[in-house]
Formats: sequence, structure tokens, C-alpha cells
Amino acid sequence: MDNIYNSVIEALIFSSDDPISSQEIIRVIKGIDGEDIDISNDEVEIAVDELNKRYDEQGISFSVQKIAHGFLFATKPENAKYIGYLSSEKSKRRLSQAALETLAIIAYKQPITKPELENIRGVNADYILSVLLEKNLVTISGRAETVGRPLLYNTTDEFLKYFGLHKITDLPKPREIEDIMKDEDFLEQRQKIMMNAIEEQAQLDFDKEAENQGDNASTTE
Amino acid sequence: MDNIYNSVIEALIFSSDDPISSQEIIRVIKGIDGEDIDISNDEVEIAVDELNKRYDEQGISFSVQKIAHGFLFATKPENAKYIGYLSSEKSKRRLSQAALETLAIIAYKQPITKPELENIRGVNADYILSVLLEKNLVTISGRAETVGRPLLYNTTDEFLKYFGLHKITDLPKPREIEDIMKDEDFLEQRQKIMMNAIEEQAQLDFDKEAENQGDNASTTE
Amino acid sequence: MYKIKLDKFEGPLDLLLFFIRRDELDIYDIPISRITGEFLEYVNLIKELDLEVAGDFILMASTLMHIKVRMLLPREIDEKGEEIDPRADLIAALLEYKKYKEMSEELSFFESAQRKVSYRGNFSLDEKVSPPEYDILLKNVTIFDLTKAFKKAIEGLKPQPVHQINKINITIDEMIQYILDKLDTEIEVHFLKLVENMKEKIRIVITFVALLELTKGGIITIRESNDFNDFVLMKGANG
Repeated sequence: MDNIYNSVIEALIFSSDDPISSQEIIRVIKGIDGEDIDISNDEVEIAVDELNKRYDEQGISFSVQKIAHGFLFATKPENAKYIGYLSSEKSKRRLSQAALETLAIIAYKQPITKPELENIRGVNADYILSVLLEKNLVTISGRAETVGRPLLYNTTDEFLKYFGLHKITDLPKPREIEDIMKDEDFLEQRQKIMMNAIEEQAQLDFDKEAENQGDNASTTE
Repeated sequence: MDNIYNSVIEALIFSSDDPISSQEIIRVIKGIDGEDIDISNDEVEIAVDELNKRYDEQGISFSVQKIAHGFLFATKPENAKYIGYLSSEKSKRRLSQAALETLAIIAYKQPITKPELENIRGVNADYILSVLLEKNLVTISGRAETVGRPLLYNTTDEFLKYFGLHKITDLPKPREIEDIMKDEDFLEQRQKIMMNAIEEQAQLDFDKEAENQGDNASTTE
Repeated sequence: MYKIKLDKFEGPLDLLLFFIRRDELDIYDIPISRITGEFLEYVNLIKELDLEVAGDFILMASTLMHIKVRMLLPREIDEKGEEIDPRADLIAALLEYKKYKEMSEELSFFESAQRKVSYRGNFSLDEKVSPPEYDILLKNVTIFDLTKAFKKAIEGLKPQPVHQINKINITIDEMIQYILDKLDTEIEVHFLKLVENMKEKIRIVITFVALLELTKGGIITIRESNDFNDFVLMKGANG
């Protein structure tokens, strides 16, 4: 095999969404450059070893990992705490989606009680309400006249400022959004969200499995 | 800044699936190593330049790109055909002419209302706006102060990422009206579009052929 | 009639630009009468083909005819006493549109270049150590996101309820025993903790009935928990 394929192999592993096997790599190379290209599984393995050797020499903080189904890139453990910090920021963003939804319901339905809110979202709102109150995006405006006289929640001026609105009636009307976003689009969106959830779960499962395999690998070494 | 952070910066960018800004990188480093760590945006930029220089020297087939206000690892174009063969991602449809025109207007005139937009293109924008919102290439950013208080539209970071731009001001300046009308350009421009279309067609044909070959390859294996 | 590919035009302005380009017309001196004629032919063609694009084109057709009429009348005069060309607004609109059409071509080049680039595909094995810390971060959130979130919330992402009827073989007596067993090992049991792992609503209901039974008999007592959302079970006088 020519060394020129090192770079192709590197790029293929880098951009592949799933771990890529040497057979797949060979299939791609032959697909583009012709069936008569002479390249074997072993040669792909050697290429990967060469790549990793170069990364090591250069003190590069990632390398190609071999797992059951193929090759993939991963960062080395040295910087794990920094990456963990970054990904925890990301999970905060996910949590923020719940906060955003809560905030949206309050914005459109205000004044609203906690039971009403929880009824719409279908989950307990205590924690998120406390954070939104603390961030001064919502405030308690009084009590409802209904049984138990639950507290009423409203958005604040801070909220308006955050979203660049002059007054609360400047919010796009759900009607307007409906006009813009066709119903099918929303269905599609919904499906996407559900798919995302499923994928995330799959990813989690995969991670766990990979972790286990990693553990096994290291014990058998 | 210490050079030791080159490796952290490299790992952070490598492990992030969204463009990560130098501010985020600094926040992570300070979050882990303490607020008193002395590291500036410029130093992050320099680190990234150093990393890219090393990748170049080592003939590594990807590099750090500045995209959508942040950094992201991306392959160099050299191996595009191999990667395209591997992933159906790249065979995704391009944006329509209508979508591109609408995006161009929003990009240069943002924030802009739907009536203004329709006025420039001379056609109703409902459908195309819904498509662009759905693709997250534009977003609603507020309301105009004018009569009827119409919604305002802006481009998103996803827009920047789609077109490989670091920031919106990286877009080329539109020509002055007077220049537009000195008009051999008219023809030239038109030729450019045709060439683009031809190239595109060639690429499609090529892709198809590659696909067929791929099929054949797998049957002859 | 010229052969015109219908789907090639993004709107009436695009079509007008095409006529101007094709016939090498001076955009500042558009022969309105001729171009109106061509435009109307095109609109009729669309109608004949029964295409649903006509609205914007018909509007432009009427604008063109209006300009055509005004061309025949004595020119209006602006504040400075200069004649107003009835075509001025149209010309300005054409130039403005042309400007952005060009930029859309630039965007198209960026798009082409970007299609040759791929981002990293797989992130599953990156090692990370996560600090256990949660906060809410509203970043890059626009009012569109807010409205979308609202729509999402009220349209209910809750999956459609699936009514699967499973017979649950559980009796109040069994649950009484379960609670008593718990209280043998722990002095206090929080109700929410007690039902935490119960998947079926009916099981929770039966547990609740069971503890009511126990309370009635004075076998256990209950008190409100500190956060008022829960209550605590303890052995009672008869327990």
C-alpha cells in the first residue's frame, strides 16, 4: 500500500459517524480509485499505527482507538477533566431546555399557578421555578382565588430585557408561529425530538458498553 | 500563557461537536485551574495557529477552522471524494435558489421584517421562511417598531456553520448598485452560475457513478 | 413566444431582469410598453399551464400597466421641479433585487466549498470527568426559541397514553406486610421513597390504602415531612 492512503484513512476515521472498519475503509478506497488498488486489512492497521505513532511523537492530544467494530478518534485521558467540564456545561444547556419551556409557559399564560404549570409540562416544576426566580426571570405576583390559594407566577422586566422585548404583548403569538410553521413541520420537529431522545439513549447504552469493553480490554492486557 | 494549554485547547476543540469559542475555552480552563490563570483570547488564537501549523507540517488531513464564532475541527477538502463516498450526508440537497436569495437578503439586512423581505424579492416569503426557520438557518429576534409591529428575522450560528463563515461580516460586500449595472458583469455572473450548475451536475454524475461502482464492488466481493 | 423555462424564475423581478439581460436593454431606460407585453405573455402562459404562482406576477403585471399608462401622461413634477420618471421605483427595485441575487450566488459558492468539508463524526470515546454541578444557562436563546418551546409544551410532547391492561396481583394485605417490613429495618420511611420504584400507579394506590389501614389501627403514625411535599411513616402506639 502506498503511504498516500494514510491521509485518506485518517480523514475517513475522523469524519465517520460510526466506528469504521478496515473493510469499509478498503471498500471506499477501491470505490474511488478502482478495484485493482492493492490494499489489505493489515495495511490499514499498519497505517493506523503509523498515524498514532505520529500523534504520540507530536504530543497531539487525540489518537485513533480500535474498538470491536472499527476505528474511531478519541481524546487522550490527560485532559479528561477539562472535557468533562465542557460537557457538563452542555448538559446544563439541556437542562436549560426544560427551563426555557417553563419560562415560555409562564410568559404566555401568566399569571399562572404551579399546579397549572405542572399540568402542562407533566413534571414537577419546583426546582426550575426556584432557579427562574433566583435568576429574576419570573416573580411571584400574588395568589389565585382558587382552592388553596396557590401562588401566581409572572415574568419580570428582566425577562423582557433578556429577550429584547418592550412589553409582554410583543411576544410572537402562537397563531403567528403556527402560520409560519406548518403543522407537518411541527410533527416532523416532534419526531426529530423523539428520535434525538432515542438516539441519546442508544448513545448512552453504547457508551456504557464501550466503557465495559474498555475495562475488559485493559484487564486482559 | 503557558504552552501546556495548547494540548488542553486542542482536546477541547477536538471533543466539541459545536464550534467552541475562545471565551468558552478560557472559561473551562479557569473553571478547572482557577480564576487566576492568565489566558487571553489572543493567546487562544495563537495556540490554534500553532496547532494548525503543526498539522500542516505533519500532513494531517484535518485542521481547526474558525466557524460560527468558534473553533471546530474539519477535514481539508483534499479527501472530500472519499468521505463523500462513505457518507450520504454530503449528498444532501443543496439549498434552493429561493432559499439562497432569501438568506442573502436576511444576512445583509438583518434584522429584517417579512414585508421588507417580500418587497425586495417581489414574492411572498411565507413558505421559504418556514423552511429556513425549520432548518435553523434563520430565527425570529424580536419585533420592529413600525406599524403592525412585524416580526424581525436574523441569521443564526447554524447559518454561519452551513456556509463555513466565522462571523457575519466575513460575507463579501455586496457591489454598489452603479457597479452592478456596468454590465459585462451581468454576463460574467450568469456564466458563473452556469458553471456552478455544470460542476454540480458533474459532481452528481460522479457521485452516482461512484455509488454504482460501490454497489458493484460489494456484489463482486 | 420565446421558450422560457418556467421554474427558472424566482419571481416577477427575476423575470424582468431576464428580459433586460436577454435583450441587452438599458435598465435605466426600460422600454415599458414592450416589456409589459412580454411579461403579460408570460403570465398568460403560466395561467394556461394552470400553475399556482400567478399572484406575485399578476401584481407586477398591473404595476407595469400602470407605469405604461403614466408614461403616456404628462410627467409629474417633484419638489425640486424635476420630472419624475414613472419607472423610477421599478428600476430601484430591480437594482436592489439584483444586488441580493448576486450575493445569493456568492453564498452558493460558499455552500459548494463547505460541502467538501466534514466535521468530526464520532465522539463516543472521549474521556471525560464530569463535575457534579447543575445550573441553568440560557445562551443564544431568542424569542423564537421561547415561542417554539411554548408550542412544544402545550402540544404536549408527553407520549400518547398507552392503555395497557396488566393484571397486577397485589393485595392490601401484602402491602401492609411490605410497609411493616420496611419499618422493621428503618425508624422513619418517607412515603415518596417507599413508592419510588413502583412502576404501576395501582401499586402506589394500594400502598396508600395499606398505610391508611395501618394508621387507622394506630399501628403506624404519619407526619408531614419538612418540605411539605412528602410525609414520613413511623411505628405507632400499637405497632
